[in-house]
Amino acid sequence: GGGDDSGDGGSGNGLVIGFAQVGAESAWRTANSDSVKAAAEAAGHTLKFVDGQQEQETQISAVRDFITQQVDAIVLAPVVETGWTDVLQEAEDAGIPVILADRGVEAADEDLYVTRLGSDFAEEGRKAGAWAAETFAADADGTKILELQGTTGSAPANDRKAGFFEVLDSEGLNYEIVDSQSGNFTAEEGKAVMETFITTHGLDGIDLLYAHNDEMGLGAIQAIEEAGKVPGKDIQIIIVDGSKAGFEAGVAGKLNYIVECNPVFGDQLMEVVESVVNGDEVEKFTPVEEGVFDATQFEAELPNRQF
Amino acid sequence: MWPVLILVALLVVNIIATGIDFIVPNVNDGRLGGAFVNILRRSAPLLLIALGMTLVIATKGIDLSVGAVYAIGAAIACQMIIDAPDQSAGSLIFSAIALALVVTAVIGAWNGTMVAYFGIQPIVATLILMIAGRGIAQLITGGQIPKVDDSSPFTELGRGSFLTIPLPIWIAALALLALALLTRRTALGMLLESVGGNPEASRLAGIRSKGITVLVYLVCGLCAGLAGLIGASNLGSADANNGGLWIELDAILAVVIGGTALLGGRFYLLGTTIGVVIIEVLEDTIINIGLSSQWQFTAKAIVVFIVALLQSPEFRAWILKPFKRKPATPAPAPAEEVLAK
Amino acid sequence: MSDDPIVQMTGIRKDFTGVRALDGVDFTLRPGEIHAVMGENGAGKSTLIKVLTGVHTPDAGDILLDGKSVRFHSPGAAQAAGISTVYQEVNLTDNLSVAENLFAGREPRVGPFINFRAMRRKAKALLDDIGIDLNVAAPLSSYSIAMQQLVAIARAVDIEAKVLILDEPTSSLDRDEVAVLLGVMRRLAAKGTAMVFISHFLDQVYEICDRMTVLRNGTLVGEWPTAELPQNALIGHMLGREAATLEQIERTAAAHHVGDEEPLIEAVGLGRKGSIAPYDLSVRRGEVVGLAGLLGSGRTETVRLIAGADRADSGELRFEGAKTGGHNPRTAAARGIAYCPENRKTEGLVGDLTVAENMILAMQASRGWARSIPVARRDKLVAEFIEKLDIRPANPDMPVKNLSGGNQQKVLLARWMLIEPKLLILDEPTRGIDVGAKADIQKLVAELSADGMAVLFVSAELDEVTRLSDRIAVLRDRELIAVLESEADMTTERIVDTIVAGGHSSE
Amino acid sequence: MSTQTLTERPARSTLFDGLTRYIPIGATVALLIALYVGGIANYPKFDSPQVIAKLFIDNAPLLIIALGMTFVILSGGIDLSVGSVMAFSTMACAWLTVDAGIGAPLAVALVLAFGTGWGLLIGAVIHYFNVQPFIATLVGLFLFRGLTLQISDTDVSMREVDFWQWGMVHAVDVGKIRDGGFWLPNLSFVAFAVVIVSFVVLHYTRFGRGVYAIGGSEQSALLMGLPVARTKIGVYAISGFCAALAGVLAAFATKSANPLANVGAELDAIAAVVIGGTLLTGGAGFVLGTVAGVMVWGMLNTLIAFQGNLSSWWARIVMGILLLAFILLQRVLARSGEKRRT
Ligand SMILES: Nc1ncnc2c1ncn2[C@@H]1O[C@H](COP(=O)(O)OP(=O)(O)OP(=O)(O)O)[C@@H](O)[C@H]1O
Ligand SMILES: Nc1ncnc2c1ncn2[C@@H]1O[C@H](COP(=O)(O)OP(=O)(O)OP(=O)(O)O)[C@@H](O)[C@H]1O
Ligand SMILES: [Mg+2]
Ligand SMILES: [Mg+2]
Repeated sequence: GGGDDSGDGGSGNGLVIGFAQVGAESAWRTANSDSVKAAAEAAGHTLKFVDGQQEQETQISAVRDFITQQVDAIVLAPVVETGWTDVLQEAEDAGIPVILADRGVEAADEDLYVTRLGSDFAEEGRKAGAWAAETFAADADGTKILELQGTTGSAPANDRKAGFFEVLDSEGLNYEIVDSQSGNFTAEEGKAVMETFITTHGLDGIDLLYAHNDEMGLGAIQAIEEAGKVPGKDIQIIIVDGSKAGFEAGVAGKLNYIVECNPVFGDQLMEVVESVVNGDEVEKFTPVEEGVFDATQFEAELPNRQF
Repeated sequence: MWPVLILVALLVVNIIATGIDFIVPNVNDGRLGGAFVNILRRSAPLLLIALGMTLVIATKGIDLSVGAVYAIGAAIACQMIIDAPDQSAGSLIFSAIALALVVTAVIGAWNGTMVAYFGIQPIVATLILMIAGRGIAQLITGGQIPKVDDSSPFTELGRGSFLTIPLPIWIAALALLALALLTRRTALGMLLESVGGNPEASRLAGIRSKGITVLVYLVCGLCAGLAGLIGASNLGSADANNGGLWIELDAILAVVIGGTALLGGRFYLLGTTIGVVIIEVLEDTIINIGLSSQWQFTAKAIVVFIVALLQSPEFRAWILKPFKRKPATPAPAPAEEVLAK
Repeated sequence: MSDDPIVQMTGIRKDFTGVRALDGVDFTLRPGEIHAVMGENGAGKSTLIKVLTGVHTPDAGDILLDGKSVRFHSPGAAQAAGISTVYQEVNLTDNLSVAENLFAGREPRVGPFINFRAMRRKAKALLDDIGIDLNVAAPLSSYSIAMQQLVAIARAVDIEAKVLILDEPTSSLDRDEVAVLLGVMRRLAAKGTAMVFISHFLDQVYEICDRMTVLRNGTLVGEWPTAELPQNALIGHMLGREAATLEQIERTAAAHHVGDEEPLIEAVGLGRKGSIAPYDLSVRRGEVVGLAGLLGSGRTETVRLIAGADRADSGELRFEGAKTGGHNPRTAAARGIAYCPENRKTEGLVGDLTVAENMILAMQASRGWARSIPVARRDKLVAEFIEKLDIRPANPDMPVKNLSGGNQQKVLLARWMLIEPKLLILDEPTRGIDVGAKADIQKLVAELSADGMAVLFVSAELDEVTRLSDRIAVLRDRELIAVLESEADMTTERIVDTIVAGGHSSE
Repeated sequence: MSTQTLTERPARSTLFDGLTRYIPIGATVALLIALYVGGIANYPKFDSPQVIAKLFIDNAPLLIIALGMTFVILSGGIDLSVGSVMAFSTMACAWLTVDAGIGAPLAVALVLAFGTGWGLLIGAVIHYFNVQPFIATLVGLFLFRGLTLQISDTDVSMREVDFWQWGMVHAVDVGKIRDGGFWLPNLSFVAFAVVIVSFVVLHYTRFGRGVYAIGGSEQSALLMGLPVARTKIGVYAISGFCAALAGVLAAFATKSANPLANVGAELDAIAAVVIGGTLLTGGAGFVLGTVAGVMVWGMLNTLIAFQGNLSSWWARIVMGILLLAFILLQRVLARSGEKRRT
């Protein structure tokens, strides 16, 4: 650990931790940033927070600034998986441990970070797929699916899609992808794309809508309602994330399944950082606790939602 | 004229792909629906912004901050409504809308002041708010996405209808009409073109060019704010980060497709309107003809390229040349083009 | 003089949207001759030049250079083939230095790199050679239009082409520079360079040219040796009517009530640091006050302060006896002060707007944007002024940038006459204007002042100033050095003497 | 009298005349120094030489596109396609070397040629068909983002190709950062080379002076017989080349390609160029101004990282405020030097 001569700005014997966040692109992300900040403060550490604005260059630049500042540990939430080798190597050369939060980096760089704490997007996709495969197992005429993808090219969009269809295929579900378009993870575009789906394909016979996050799903629900159909009944809906608004819609019966993607792992993160700086052995991957919820569980879970 | 042809072509493609239903409106729940009506309804925010942008561009300016202003307008209204105990109170809705519009107008005036009184280049003056504006919107919402109750009358602005026609279409049409009247019934349009065409000559002719510049940016900010309100009320929520993201590029595109030159001077509000509809129809076309999302950008590029080329007299002359009888005149003399500017 | 023509243009036709600028024009240029192209504003002189040098592509006709058929696609190509041109509008880039403008595109180089030192040295030498002394490293924009015009001429001369074309090169020069230019032209002619010279100053044309080609309304009237074409015959050919109908303006200045009325406007110690020293000047109703001085003597700066175009930093300006506060173009217009700037392209007209819109601009500005002028009234006013000032083409909906220079000037005048000002400030209103139009404008000034309008009149032509003015303010080195009042003083010689003596000769 | 030499003093004194052109860049440099001194006063370790060195590591690609943009803006145009062309180039590098298995040097040559070719094409469209630069290059912005996504919609690693290791090899390595040392990789020197070449081309060749002339007045440049077509198309070719080169540098910097990289990079480049004192209307500005502009941009980001307690939104707002303060100060300095007409 490099925590010896770098207590600048740190209060007492707290650590100085650099946190290169992805951005503030969604409520999920903001909740995540808030959670980490609050946890750092509670633990008496100084957090150097930099918003990467969804750009890898900005994040790399932030990590280099952390190295120059000689922080005790660097937390990185990589916006993409590849391309981190050099900067991680620089951190290692400077003796600063790196902890990944949320997303991961490519396997070849495994030696360059200490541990990763976060969600598994492919796993989230698989969870959604498992529910769909089970729910529609008896659907004789084939399950017709609409998909609202996240931002084209982003890791959560790719993995949630891949995991989902991986399970559908392995479970041997008879399904058809009626249409699949990007809604850029936003409610606005989710709604617009859904409107077009409805005018192009109609809703009759469509069984399932799989939305890669809450916001797109909620936008789509509005489009469905405005088309005079009943979301959750005329068409079943799965969303990933599980924000408060998502659960509220669930309680109102407008959607059927929520795969949680939990942003509130600040405390868990601080524990990991502390043990890493102390030189304790840590696992290479620490999963964040996440659940799945179906219609029967929405009401009970709603009060626990923090974002 | 060319934009109209492109629009018709796009509509035909859609009708072939999805049937005549595409263009024929239907009524459900006492509200006009159908693919094309939906497109028009969705065009409203972009149209409002593009109209404001048209005026700014007429003064040789540009406003990059409209997307951020859109987010600010949406954020103010939604945050104010969800902070109140009763989200359905008429006075609350009214004051939320009023506050959002006042703030966005002030932001517009600020941009105009930077341009007119501090002499800062428009693209730079508005770049500042483009960067900071989304931060301000996030500050207002505390980084959250405030969601207004579906029962709140605020959502009517985006989802409701009047005489079966969706409200956003009404609002955009009224804005178009109002701006057209404002600029063409009064002398404002001519003075704008004069300031855009030659600011120094306008000043010497006694025109309050600075005042007019500020006014125009103010109107643009107001339009962006109104667009943000429609967007927010349609969704019932305000996304400070993504609401109206890159809408400035689409708006500028629409203005130029509509025939207004970025160099200032003559402007065409109706042309802008057609430009907006082209852009919105295009997005649906990609889905309707079954292309994947990856094609969004590429298809847009291709259509914009075609429109830009068709609008160029030099291109038309060049492309028609092989079909002309006498090959007397050689390639278009570039010299003339430059002087024609 | 050899008789083999170096340039031969036959049957040239050029159409612009709505206008046939040239129709079957022939033009022949022989080595070593100085050939004038004459014609009214809008006759097509500049267009003829531009067709020759590849700016415009002709719609019909042939061009022979040295007997070979050519057609240039850019001015660069014409230049490479030995035709060097000074176009009517100053065509230099004022963000670059004087030296860079002189050598743009043909800079002295060491290998591929420009040798700036050599360039400045050569620029200095070149300017010295034709007798002007400028800081060649300074940006061109820091010099007046006149100096810019001289730089453009120097550039064209230095290219050492076999054909040199000068389209109204003298429009903003005064007599000394003109003398210098004519000297240079004679030298070049002796070396065998063929030259085309376009000017509205008949005496210059008669002084220097061997031959004249006259155009009218885009058609060829004829070609004559200068010696065979007396002045009034030329004017007759140009205008298509008898020269005798041209009224000569004979102002009876003394008839004016000078001195017995309160001044309409009075500048007391008005000045602005760095541009014009504090000066006193007054103008009465019905009086024409002329401003005379050499290039850059500060005439423009003087009137700009009165017009509110620049802010004064000393002294005060009284209008109808009251001190004016917050003087700017808008309040000036509201008081009834109209200002036609000397540079009509950059400060006067809005090129993309139509003739009609440009005309009503000031009137509309004074009414504010909310009260637009009713269409019927507007059309009537515009039609009236198009006719009164004989603006051609008489199409109110044409973009003003497509009008010829002289007609643009008239549009600008119409703009200000529309607001019926009390004081009309004219900065070089007759620059680049044909004899007919010039007489029209002079006549107009006389009429307006007879109706009681006060006029401040700036012109590089001393004859014009003396002819029109009741009093003449003389400037030198950005300082107002004398005001000549008595009739005896109002002569060209007296003004020149005053300038030379630096003001001490005026008692 | 007629033999007397005609003299005209320029409006401003000779000494001053030479200097007014340098006021905007002077202001930029002065403010850059002020930012740096302010950083040192407020943050420990800000005086580390690596703070300066880093400006040329992470910003090397930005510097290169900003230099290309300088040419375009000086000529009175604008190029919005650079961000997308850059992302496309990086992706094409990955695709050619990883999937297609082409030798990396050849791939780089192909990519650079392609960027230049694109610039030539769009320049020709702008010049011959009179399409507004903003729109013509906006087409590029959409087109190359689309094509990039079509090559791959996920990030691609090219670490396996040895060639890509070269860029981040330390060309200069002076001690450990912790001990006040600093390092610079090879790719920074590529950027320096581009700076030098741009400087020489723009300020010391006919082509470069032609760019200024066209920016001052395209019509005059044409009438003066300058090769307007060649020059105008040339600046877009240079910008296309620079964008492609920046993409190659980005490939070196991360050894990976990401289809969503460099969104909005064109605005960063424009901001840097303008901060560096170049007028968007064309005809006035300097290569070194752009270098200073990029340094300011990087320095602002470094300051925010060192401050470290700004939320996402305050970071944006502070960036906006700093930019505003910067532009206003520059304006004030420039105005006090410039003779005002009104
Ligand atoms: N680019 C253009 N587009 C349309 N009409 C034009 C254009 N250029 C010139 N014209 C028209 O062509 C005619 C000839 O103009 P030209 O400039 O050749 O006149 P000129 O003889 O040089 O006049 P002046 O003495 O005022 O300079 C005019 O009627 C003018 O309005
Ligand atoms: N915008 C300006 N800024 C600074 N100096 C200027 C400006 N315009 C003109 N000058 C300078 O002021 C001096 C006076 O110019 P002015 O135009 O008043 O002269 P003038 O007597 O009207 O001559 P001209 O015959 O050129 O109109 C000149 O030396 C000129 O270079
Ligand atoms: Mg002419
Ligand atoms: Mg003058």
